[in-house]
Amino acid sequence: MKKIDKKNNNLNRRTVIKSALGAGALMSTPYFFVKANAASDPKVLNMYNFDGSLGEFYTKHWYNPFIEKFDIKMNHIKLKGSRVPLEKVQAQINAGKPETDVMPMHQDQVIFAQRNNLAMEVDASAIPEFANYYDKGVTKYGPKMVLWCYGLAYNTELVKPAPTSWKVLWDPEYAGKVAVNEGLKDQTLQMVNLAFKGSPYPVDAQTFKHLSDLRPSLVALWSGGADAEQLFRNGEIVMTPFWNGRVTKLRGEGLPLKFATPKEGFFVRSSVYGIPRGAANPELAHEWLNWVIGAGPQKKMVEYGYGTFNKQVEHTAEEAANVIVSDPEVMKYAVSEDFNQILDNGKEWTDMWNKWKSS
Amino acid sequence: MSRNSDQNYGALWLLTPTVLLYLATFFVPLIMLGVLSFARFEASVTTLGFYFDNYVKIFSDGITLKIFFQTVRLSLMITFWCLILGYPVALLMRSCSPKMKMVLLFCVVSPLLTSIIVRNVAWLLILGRTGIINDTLIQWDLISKPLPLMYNEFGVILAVVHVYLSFMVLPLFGALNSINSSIEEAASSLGAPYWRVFLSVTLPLSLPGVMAGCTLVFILSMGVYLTPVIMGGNFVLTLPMLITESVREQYDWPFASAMALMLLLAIGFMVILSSGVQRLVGRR
Amino acid sequence: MSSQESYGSRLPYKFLVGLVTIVILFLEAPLIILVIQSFTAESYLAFPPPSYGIRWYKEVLTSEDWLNSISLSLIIAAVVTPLSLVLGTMAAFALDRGPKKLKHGLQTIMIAPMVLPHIVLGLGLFKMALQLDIDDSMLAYIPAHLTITIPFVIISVGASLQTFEVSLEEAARSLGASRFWAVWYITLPIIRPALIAGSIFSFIISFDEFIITFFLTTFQRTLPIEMFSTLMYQVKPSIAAVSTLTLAVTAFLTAMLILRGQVTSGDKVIK
Amino acid sequence: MSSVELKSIVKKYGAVTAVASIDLSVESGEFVTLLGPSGCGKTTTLRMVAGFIRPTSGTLSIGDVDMTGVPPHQRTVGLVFQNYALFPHMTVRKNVEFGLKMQKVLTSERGPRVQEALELVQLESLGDRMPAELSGGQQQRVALARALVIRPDVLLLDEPFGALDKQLRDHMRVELRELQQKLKISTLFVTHDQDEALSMSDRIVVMSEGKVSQVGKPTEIYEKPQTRFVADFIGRSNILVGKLENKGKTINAEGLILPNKENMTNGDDGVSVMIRPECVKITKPDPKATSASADVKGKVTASIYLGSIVQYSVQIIDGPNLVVTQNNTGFEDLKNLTVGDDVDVSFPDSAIYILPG
Repeated sequence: MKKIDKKNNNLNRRTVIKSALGAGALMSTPYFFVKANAASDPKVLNMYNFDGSLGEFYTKHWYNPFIEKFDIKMNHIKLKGSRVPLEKVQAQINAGKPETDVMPMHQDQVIFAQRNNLAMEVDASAIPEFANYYDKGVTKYGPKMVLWCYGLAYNTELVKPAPTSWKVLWDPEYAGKVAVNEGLKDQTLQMVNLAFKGSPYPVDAQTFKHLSDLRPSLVALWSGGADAEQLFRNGEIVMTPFWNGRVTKLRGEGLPLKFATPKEGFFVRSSVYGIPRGAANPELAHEWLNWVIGAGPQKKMVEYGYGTFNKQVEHTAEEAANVIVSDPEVMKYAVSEDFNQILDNGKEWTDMWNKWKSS
Repeated sequence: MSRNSDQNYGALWLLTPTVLLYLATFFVPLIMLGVLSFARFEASVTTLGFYFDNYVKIFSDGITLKIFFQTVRLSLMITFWCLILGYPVALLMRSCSPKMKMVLLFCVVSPLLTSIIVRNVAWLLILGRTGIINDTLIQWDLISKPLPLMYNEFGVILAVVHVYLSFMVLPLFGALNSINSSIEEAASSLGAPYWRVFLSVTLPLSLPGVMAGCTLVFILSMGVYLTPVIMGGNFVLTLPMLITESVREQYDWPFASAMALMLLLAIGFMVILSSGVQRLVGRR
Repeated sequence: MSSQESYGSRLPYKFLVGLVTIVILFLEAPLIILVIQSFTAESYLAFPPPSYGIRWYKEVLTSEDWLNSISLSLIIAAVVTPLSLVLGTMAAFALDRGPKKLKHGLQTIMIAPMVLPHIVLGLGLFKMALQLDIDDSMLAYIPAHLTITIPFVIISVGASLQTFEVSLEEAARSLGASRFWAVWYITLPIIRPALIAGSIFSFIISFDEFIITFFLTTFQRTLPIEMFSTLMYQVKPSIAAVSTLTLAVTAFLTAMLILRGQVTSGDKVIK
Repeated sequence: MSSVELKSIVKKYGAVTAVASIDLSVESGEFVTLLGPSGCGKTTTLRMVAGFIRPTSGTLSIGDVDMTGVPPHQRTVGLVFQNYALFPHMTVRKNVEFGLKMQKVLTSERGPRVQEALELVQLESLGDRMPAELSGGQQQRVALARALVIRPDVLLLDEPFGALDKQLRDHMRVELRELQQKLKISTLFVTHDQDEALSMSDRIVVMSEGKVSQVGKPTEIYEKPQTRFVADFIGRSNILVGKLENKGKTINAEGLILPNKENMTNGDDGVSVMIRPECVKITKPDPKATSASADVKGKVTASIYLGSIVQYSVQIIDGPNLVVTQNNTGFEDLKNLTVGDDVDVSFPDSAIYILPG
């Protein structure tokens, strides 16, 4: 029986030889014919985690301290990308066997989960820390966390002056050096609307006309943050609509990038951390939610670069500049999104989008 | 050739393990797919039943059918290029020394040995705006502006041909290898120039291999998903991409199932067509 | 035997060699780039790398995640390959030796899993695995991988059986070999190149399979899943290093297979 | 004791009858040939003896043991294929050894037996070669050695000389027959080549359309064919349809008047008369002789030069067209015979054979 226990992983790595031996031993054991996740144990929490530095952050600041404090065990399921694969989780929940105890859901996913009864309503009385949370951050399925902004990332050396409008993407000077997001095409469409209509809706022929105008300028339609990062690194693009956290990280790695919040409006999104229906260990999941929305863990997230709904967290000037959401002046330009519409029009928008692409 | 002309039904028991496996891993999922394709997906909720919504949508939404034909076109182009590039390799493999044959065989198979994901990253470094090719051409002053070598159909075809070439070369080589070269020698001793020998003897005799290779590559190309995403910069759309998108972003299994069944039917049609042609070619 | 003499001295042979050289260059270029990339000392991919080192090999070889996923993928492929070879070869024999009128219909069915989009096959398998409570285990991966590898074995072995001279098998049977031993001693050694091609395809397809396995896994991660989740976050040179390592392993295995196939039933023996 | 015995063997494929009720036996040490055109069922019959095809009905015994439903590997038959079917991935020695290995003969015993078999076919020095490195004749011998080494009850040969050139074929024919007589092994031989059949067999079974047309010694088959098919198929022959005339004393065969030497009485419906071309003699008409000396006159309408013999087509005056062959003896009498020449035609009474039935 092999459990992936991160507790003593990344910090004290084994030597090459030991690992090789370990791999050999792994092969000779029949562990793989047995399911890795055993029956539910009140002391074991199954959690999603991410790859890269965000994953390291979660392990170090949101998971390991909790494990120590409550003397429990935790299993990690690494996500491919930033979204929980609801197309898979739905089948698990319907079979009564969700793979995790807590799942971070994007806001459109929350609505999908609600309609299909995938998440359980949390017991607010088991989460006293809600008292320190802004109301906007509390939902019946759990707290919202990890606020991120969707604005314009640009190369400070090649894009001058600093852009203040989405319309700069249409500037012929940057033709062939910009890209937009395919992965979150709803945000791309809303962005186009903001640039020309002042409001994110409705997405219509007009929207795609403007997108068609942009088409000759586009190098690519990127799917995920890693793609966009590679486009910047390889000099394929000088700017693209992007999220702030990744810009902060890339700037830290020496890339001349900056994040702008265009005056027509930008987007703020967060994830709802909910408990899947039929979760093996809902009590412990409540405990973790209550603990993690506290000021301590939330402050760490602000240090990493994402915003919080916890009222008690203080921001340094640099942190405030990174997370954006703590500055009421900037937040005036934040546009609220209609996630029901985003979910319900998904197919229609995708059809229009695909027609546009193949025209 | 004395083929046993007995209608040997006894041999069919050898199919049992595979059929049993397929029952669980293929036929049951296929039935589930069929059932799902008639379900209705409304306001994010799937209702089982007997609705033709999804099939109507395929033909009426103005994009699915278009992308289906686009996928067929792309697959045909990939197949064509695989044939054009693969035939010389198979031809050379046939007439070179055994040692060289092994080297060529290995070279042809080698693209398969790396993960599809990583291969595409490597192409980025070669074909990108600041990739090797563009950098070199600019340095030599042959071009002033980088050529668009990827994030378009060219890039997708290139990357897919790269990896599926082996599926063309192996059957081609098999067919060429079984041609008795004395026929060609006879033809050329009769004074036919080499291209004539090739066109009138070698090529027709290798047609079964050509058909097998083309069918294989075409089928595989109809299923490409990751490569167009990465190499096409999302501009090149294929039906598998639509299917995946429908599942991943809209969680719309019913529509995805209907599209998948349509793809399956189309490919099944191709297989039957090609085996019919193969039989015709084989009869001669 | 070879038509070297009839082609060799002529212009088209040189032309052919030139053409094939270009094709080979096209085939190998990305792999060469990848190997060079894996020795970069930078934290991102660029060509040529500004500096060289073995930093990423160190990272990969000391990372439990990478090692676990590599070994899991190797184990799955190692189990799947022989099983797929045996089942696929049996099926190919059944199709070849069975009633002729059923052949085309049956063959189409037997290779159908190859053409079903993996994402839909993945969901179907996942729902089954959930019901049987075998998801996230070998009991799910192996049948799933077999389903997509067997068609390739059927195709390559089937093509070879078509050209196989059945009288060889009959000769063996008249000499006292039962059907099984006749196939074992005579047919299988002679169609060895096809068996090898089938094994290579099976191994590689299993080793590279992503979407179906993605559905079936929870805690376990195969190499493509590990790579994909890494890539979703950042394009790091570690994947170049991992790829080079797996390339070395699979290239070695493939070369061995090709070599063995050539030695025992090369063209010297078979007309 | 008979080595092979087929009783009322029938093989049907659906509605098609490949073999219709055959009775056949090969006695111990006998060389029996199945002769017939392609598609006559001879190979099917052989394959039924070998066990590859199961008869639809009838019984088949080998060495007096019923083998009707026994699979091939449990029958001790040695089989030589037209294409030899040598295992291309094994050396000559391994090829020959294979049968012994399958019959679980001890390893220590196998070496000498393989050597013995190779010596029998004079290939003892080529044991380590691969089949592809051998000439056609050598391959043929390996196939023979491989079939003989298991000491079979019966040796089955399926057109074994088909792939050899003429000279080698003639040579192998003699060699095989000598070997067969030396080993006294019962042999069933399938061929469509009458020369092979006539020169090697103790008995010939002529087959046509799934049935046995005639069984007999080579001389019987050639000289006394029982059916028109046999007469036609074996050798060249002139077959004339005749009617009794002259109160049954003569036969009028298409204008040629022949004596009724067999004293047929009931020839009103017509009889078939066979005259072998080599039994007919043609000579240039002797200008000195009286016209009465030659009974039959004809005109050469075609001539084919075949080396040792010359084949002519002769149109009998007021009679049929006869095929005539003459030995190319070098004597002058026929040297300048060309198309259009008049000839005298003669044949002994013994050359006239009246087909029964």
